[in-house]
Amino acid sequence: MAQKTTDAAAVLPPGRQPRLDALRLRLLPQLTARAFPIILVTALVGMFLRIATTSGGEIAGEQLKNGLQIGAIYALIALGYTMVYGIIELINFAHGDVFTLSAFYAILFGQLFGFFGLNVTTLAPSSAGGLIACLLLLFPITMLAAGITGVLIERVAYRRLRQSPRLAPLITAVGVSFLLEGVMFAKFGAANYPARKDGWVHGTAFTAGGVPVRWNDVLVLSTALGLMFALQAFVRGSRLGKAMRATAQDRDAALLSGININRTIAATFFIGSALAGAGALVYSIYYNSVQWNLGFRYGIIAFTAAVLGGIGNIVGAGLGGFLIGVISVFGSQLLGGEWENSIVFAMLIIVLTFRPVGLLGMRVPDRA
Amino acid sequence: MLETPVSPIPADSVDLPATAGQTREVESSAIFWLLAVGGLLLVAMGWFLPWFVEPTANGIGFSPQDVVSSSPTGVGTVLVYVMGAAMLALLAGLVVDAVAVYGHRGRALRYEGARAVLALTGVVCTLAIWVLIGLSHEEPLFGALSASAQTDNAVWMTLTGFAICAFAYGLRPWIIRHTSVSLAGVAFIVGGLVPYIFNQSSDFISWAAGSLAIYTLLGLGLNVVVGFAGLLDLGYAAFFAIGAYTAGSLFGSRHGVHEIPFWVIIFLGAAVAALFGAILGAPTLRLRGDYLAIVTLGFGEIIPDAANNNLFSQTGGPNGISGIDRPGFGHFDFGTDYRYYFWALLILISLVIICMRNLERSRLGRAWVAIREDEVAASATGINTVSGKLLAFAIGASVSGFAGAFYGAELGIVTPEDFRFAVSVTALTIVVLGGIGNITGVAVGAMIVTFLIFWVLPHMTEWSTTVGHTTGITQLSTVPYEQYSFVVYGVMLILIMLLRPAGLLPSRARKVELQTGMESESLAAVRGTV
Amino acid sequence: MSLLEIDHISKRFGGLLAVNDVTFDVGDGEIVSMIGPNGAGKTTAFNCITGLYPVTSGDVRFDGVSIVGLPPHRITALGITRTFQNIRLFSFMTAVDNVMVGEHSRMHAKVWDAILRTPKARREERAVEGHALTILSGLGLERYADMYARNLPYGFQRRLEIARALASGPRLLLLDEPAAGLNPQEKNELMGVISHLRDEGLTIFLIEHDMRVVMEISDRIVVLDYGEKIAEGSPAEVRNNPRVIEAYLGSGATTQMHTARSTPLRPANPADDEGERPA
Amino acid sequence: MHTKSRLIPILGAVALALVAACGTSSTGGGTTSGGGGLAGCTGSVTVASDLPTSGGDAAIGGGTENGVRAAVLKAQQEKLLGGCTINYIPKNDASVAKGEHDPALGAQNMIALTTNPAVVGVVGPFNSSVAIAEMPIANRAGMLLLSPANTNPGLTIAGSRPDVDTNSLRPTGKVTYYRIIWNDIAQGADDAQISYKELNARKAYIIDDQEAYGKGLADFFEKYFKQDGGTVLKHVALPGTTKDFKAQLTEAKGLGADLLFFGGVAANGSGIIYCQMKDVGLTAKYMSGDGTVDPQFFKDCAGTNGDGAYATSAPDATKTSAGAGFTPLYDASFADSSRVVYSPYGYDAMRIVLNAVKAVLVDNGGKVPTDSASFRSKVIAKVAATKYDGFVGHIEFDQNGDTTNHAFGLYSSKGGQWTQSEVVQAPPV
Repeated sequence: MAQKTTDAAAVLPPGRQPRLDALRLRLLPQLTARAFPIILVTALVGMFLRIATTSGGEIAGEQLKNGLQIGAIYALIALGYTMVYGIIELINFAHGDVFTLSAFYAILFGQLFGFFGLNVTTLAPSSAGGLIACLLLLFPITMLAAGITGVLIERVAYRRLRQSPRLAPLITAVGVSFLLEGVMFAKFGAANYPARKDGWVHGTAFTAGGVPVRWNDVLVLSTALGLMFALQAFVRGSRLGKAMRATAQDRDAALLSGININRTIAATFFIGSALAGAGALVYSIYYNSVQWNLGFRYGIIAFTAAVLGGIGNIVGAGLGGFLIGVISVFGSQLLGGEWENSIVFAMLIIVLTFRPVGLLGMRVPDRA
Repeated sequence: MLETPVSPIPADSVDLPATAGQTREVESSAIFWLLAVGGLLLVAMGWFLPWFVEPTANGIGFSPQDVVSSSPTGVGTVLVYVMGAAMLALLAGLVVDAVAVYGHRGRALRYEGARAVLALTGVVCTLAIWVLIGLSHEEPLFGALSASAQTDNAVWMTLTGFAICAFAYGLRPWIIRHTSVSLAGVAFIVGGLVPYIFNQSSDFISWAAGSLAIYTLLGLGLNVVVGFAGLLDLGYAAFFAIGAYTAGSLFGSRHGVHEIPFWVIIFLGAAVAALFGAILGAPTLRLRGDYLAIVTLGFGEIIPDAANNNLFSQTGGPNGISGIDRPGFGHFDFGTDYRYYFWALLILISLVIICMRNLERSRLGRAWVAIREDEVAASATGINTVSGKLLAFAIGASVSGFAGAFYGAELGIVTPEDFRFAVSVTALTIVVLGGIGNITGVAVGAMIVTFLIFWVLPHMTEWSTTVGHTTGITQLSTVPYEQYSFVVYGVMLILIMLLRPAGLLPSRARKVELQTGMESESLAAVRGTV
Repeated sequence: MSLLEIDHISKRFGGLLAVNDVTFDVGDGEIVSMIGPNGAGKTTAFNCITGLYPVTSGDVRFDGVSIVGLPPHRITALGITRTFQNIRLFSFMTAVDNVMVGEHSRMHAKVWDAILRTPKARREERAVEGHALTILSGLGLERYADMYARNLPYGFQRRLEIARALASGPRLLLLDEPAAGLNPQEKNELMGVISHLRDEGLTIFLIEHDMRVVMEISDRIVVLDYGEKIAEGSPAEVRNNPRVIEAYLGSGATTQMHTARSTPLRPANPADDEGERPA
Repeated sequence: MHTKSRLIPILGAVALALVAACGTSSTGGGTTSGGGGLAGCTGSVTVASDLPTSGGDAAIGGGTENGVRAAVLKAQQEKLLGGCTINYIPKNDASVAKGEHDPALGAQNMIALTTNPAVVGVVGPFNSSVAIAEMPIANRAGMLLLSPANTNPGLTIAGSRPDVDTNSLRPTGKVTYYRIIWNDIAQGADDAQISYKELNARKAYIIDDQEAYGKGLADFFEKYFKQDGGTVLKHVALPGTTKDFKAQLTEAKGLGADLLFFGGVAANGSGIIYCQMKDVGLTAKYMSGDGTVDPQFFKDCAGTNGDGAYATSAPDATKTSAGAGFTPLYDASFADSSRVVYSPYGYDAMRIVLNAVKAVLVDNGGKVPTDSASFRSKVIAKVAATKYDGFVGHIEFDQNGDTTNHAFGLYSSKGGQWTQSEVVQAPPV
């Protein structure tokens, strides 16, 4: 392409050369956009090596694991953001708070069934069966409750505003966020709310290259990856998934082809919130405590992850989550933890500057 | 070049109703309603003022009606009764109006004469009380007064509210014809008199009004970015911070610089903020709406973070910068007489509003609207979308920088916590709630939001306790309202948006837009440079 | 000499070559039409000329100066304006404001003038408003100056878009399917407007499907198919060109050529919009 | 039909709000008690507090306010002022606009309180930034401000912090601001000394919670730990909302730290950090300040996991005769879970104000002074002369308004409790 332009320039009479700045103007962004993933990976590897040389390979490996683990939770929240944005172009500010609320659900259900009270520590990992049974029960309940919350929020605060100016639902989203935070604050108090007396998934699963990987790391990562790919398969393959994609692309056309828009959007909210619920469950197992205002920070970072990956793109949101996790952990070791948030957001600004649709985002269809 | 236009072509036979004039009529009468209802609200507040401003020691306040009824001896009592009757008549008129508007297809009844008489009665009573209070103490006017100092504030507030109401009703046709002038005139006069209306607690009211003014400035600035140019900015507090830190570090004991006049400093704060606005704008030009939103959000997080981390040892870390000098004119120092801050802010806001209105009607304002509505067409029509967006960011940021510089000087301290995401959301809420793109709407939105945040929510406990004491329902005094302030605020936001999705005073264009959605796309996306 | 020279331009979207090595020119004072089936790349060529798309290769010269790579507003300032196939007015601005936006590139008020509303800015505003009203009345729209663009009838919206394009004082006017969706009377009026504009000294380059309009007013016609130029010449020459007839699926009588557009010949080029009248 | 679809979401929102509003917790307190020395007193005295009790500071501010309330209730019960009643105005300086403490709202509250002639003394504020906004206003009005929690040395000692202009906070030149908590200098020096000499730590990794208290403490710890001869490997500041410290702790492990110092309050992660230290296998000792000596620590790091951490705080209240009863006193009126480390400070602050008020009334012949300004200045004079044994130890004030009590208890965690092992006098600073 560039070659051809030069040819054309060469045959032109003198004084009629396409101007250089004009050439740069349109070539540079394209080049940086294409090269950007490579630059990103190089930067990550560079950061990893830098940590490895200053603190030793095992520390670097552990930091990588730490990053992937926290990234997995970001990824699970980011999936909900990306789905909702993809379908109704709304930044659902309440999503982070749905995550927090779901963590309270998870703890309450866990206590209800005695899971958090049981000393399952002794069961894991030797009696993995008992543990898995607990999880198999807790996951669907928590996700169901989270999903229903999401659908309710959509019904109350967003549906009526679907035809309104775009900022109106954004403000109601902020309102819902305040409302949920207030409710959690009033119900569960302001302090960290402990999940149970003692963590219940313990023990080292295996050691990879000197890095001990614990069972709860395994739980977090496998949940995130599993749900991400399940979601991807669902959206690709199922009827509802197709309806979602159709609605996302052109709501009117989807309506004309017989898709129930309301139900599809509600389903999107249900699935997105249920995924946040899954994230919340693994969060409460991993960290053992929840606080009412947790959702704000996690929500913003997860949304950043969704944008980084290319909003509307499921694999992108997952990738973005993991990337943000790793970058924040590496960055906070290299530059100091106080810059962690700044690093994440600076990263975001850089990515969007050079690749305005995110890493895996698709180009907007051309119209003129 | 084609300078002379083409010769006329016979117009199509289609006859169209001239709807433009009607829209204008509707908007003007919205201003009328604002004045009328706002005036009534002020009257009501006057009656319940002790509850609003400051409960007495045991939490029980009283209204002028109490004074009047408890000792109906003074001349003022009679006047207040007359005024009350006139006000009730006007109130009835309001109801009649509302019924008429719905019953007669948008045509209000014509009884301007009667209204004018009622209004005149009120104005005469008002003036009489005003003059009498000036001549004598309140005791001969209202009979024996209790020690509570709030009573005459309440009287003053009632008077002012009535005066506005009367003005609105009596001069309704004139107001509808001269919307801006009347609104600005009333706002300026009443605004300027606020410290006197509340002469017993002028510090308090000036401070509260100052908070309102700061948030109004924030709303006005954000309105340029979000309302005029249609760029969603979620990190607006960053510029507020930049203005405040610029002024704070230049104007005070931090570097021992006291010589630079404050009025230079605030412009410097605005200029630095504008510069940062343009710097932020530059990388975001190619982004579509919500990507832009998240980048601005990120910027809004980075700035307070940098301040908190004591960037270049200039920002003082979590303690922020204190010892900021108080502003003044030459040798005259504002000190802690908050009336001066309030008046200065009032003048600043007026200037900003005038500039905003100028911008709105200028070449640049049209370019912004064009960019907002259709970036591709705007670009093809000869508008430099890049510089247009950058200017929107810079001008919006500069207003915020103004506000920030003033805020720092008024408070004497700037800390990173004052500029977190919640502030950006509050500013955005003001703009959206009031009516995006409408300057009057933004002012109204700021009033409502600050009233909620700084008066209603903090005082819920006290009001409830007062009501509990008065009614004997003691449970009311034990409700922990602090816990629910977020819930209440959230529910209010949701309800207002559900009921008025285009804001309380939507701009003309937004009203039209409401009927159909509109789509926009970025030039960069169309050009496929990604 | 030629006012606009299109020199071997190509535009590629991913795997699709929307415009393939097209060369032609538009002379000063001419009315040139570009025709071709749906998806032939006509609008893409327009977008390349006006700077909305960067060309993949080739050169576009206006009055002898290369305009490739210039941003659209610079190209407008040089004297090329356009209208859009699917009308792109600023719907929530009044008609007169739309035209005043068109004057943007000719105005000189700076930011400070705008903020302070200096006498200079005020004078300019008044002059521009007057000029906009004259343009509107020139096109028979003066009665609707204060109406929102979106509330105008379709035919008037088309006309208003031309008015907006004229406001910047162009030398070359690009019209993208100006007759689409107009009734026969409106089409006649439109042709009147176009020839009148040419008489005023304007050069006009248009895309049109309506063969009656094209054949009546064009001095020359360029035919695109699959992104390539397949014919160029006077209306009579083009009408009898076998490749053109073939491209239109042998629909035979050239007077019926315009009906072909209602039957989609092939999946549309993603770069082109649907040519239907908006519902 | 149309109206119905309109109403449903609104009703839904209202219902949600109602559900939220139903879960109220009640506060109470009896009224019966013995008499006092001011039986003939009539009228009422009004005191106030200004603390952040909603938003991000709700836990810690609310717990402090409960302590203040407990003092008022106690005084009302025992009829401290005899026949005079005590009115209490609680102000909240956390605004929804900021989501946490808001200096602008604090100033607004302070103006409201100072213009209310009935108010004679204010307990508060909690945050140093709010204090800086409020102090000039209170100072000009001659109003007592008694903070239970401000630790920024700049508020009282001119020139101690480069970023605080102490003199501008006292425009009248008089001291009207007092605090019953020591400043960061004393505690930081104390923590450093204990860490170096008693815990034999040499390489410290410092984390603070980015807030004025935590950062100030960590800064002074860093300064004195270096002075004592130790090495500071790194000092990172993480926002209070941080819940995952593994990245920093892993780094500390890599750097070979033998001490982890946390400057911050328990709500911001004292316990979480300690438990995550075990998760990442960091075997360093753990040292922190009084913000960590808090039951919340064991909620976040329960069971045996929480054993073995060190922190300094006020000498153990339960071991002094006066302080033994705070927990039952608090729990009589409020939920135990709401109690925070600052609750006894809130209690003692309010008690000092009320004692001063009582002394003024006694001096005035058992009557409430009618002149508000002189009443306020007399209360300040009495507070300045305070000699008081409270739950947080013996309290007297120096000429700056700081407490002279620089004794700290060294606490260690065991079995879900903080136990004091010794009392240390802070080194002179």
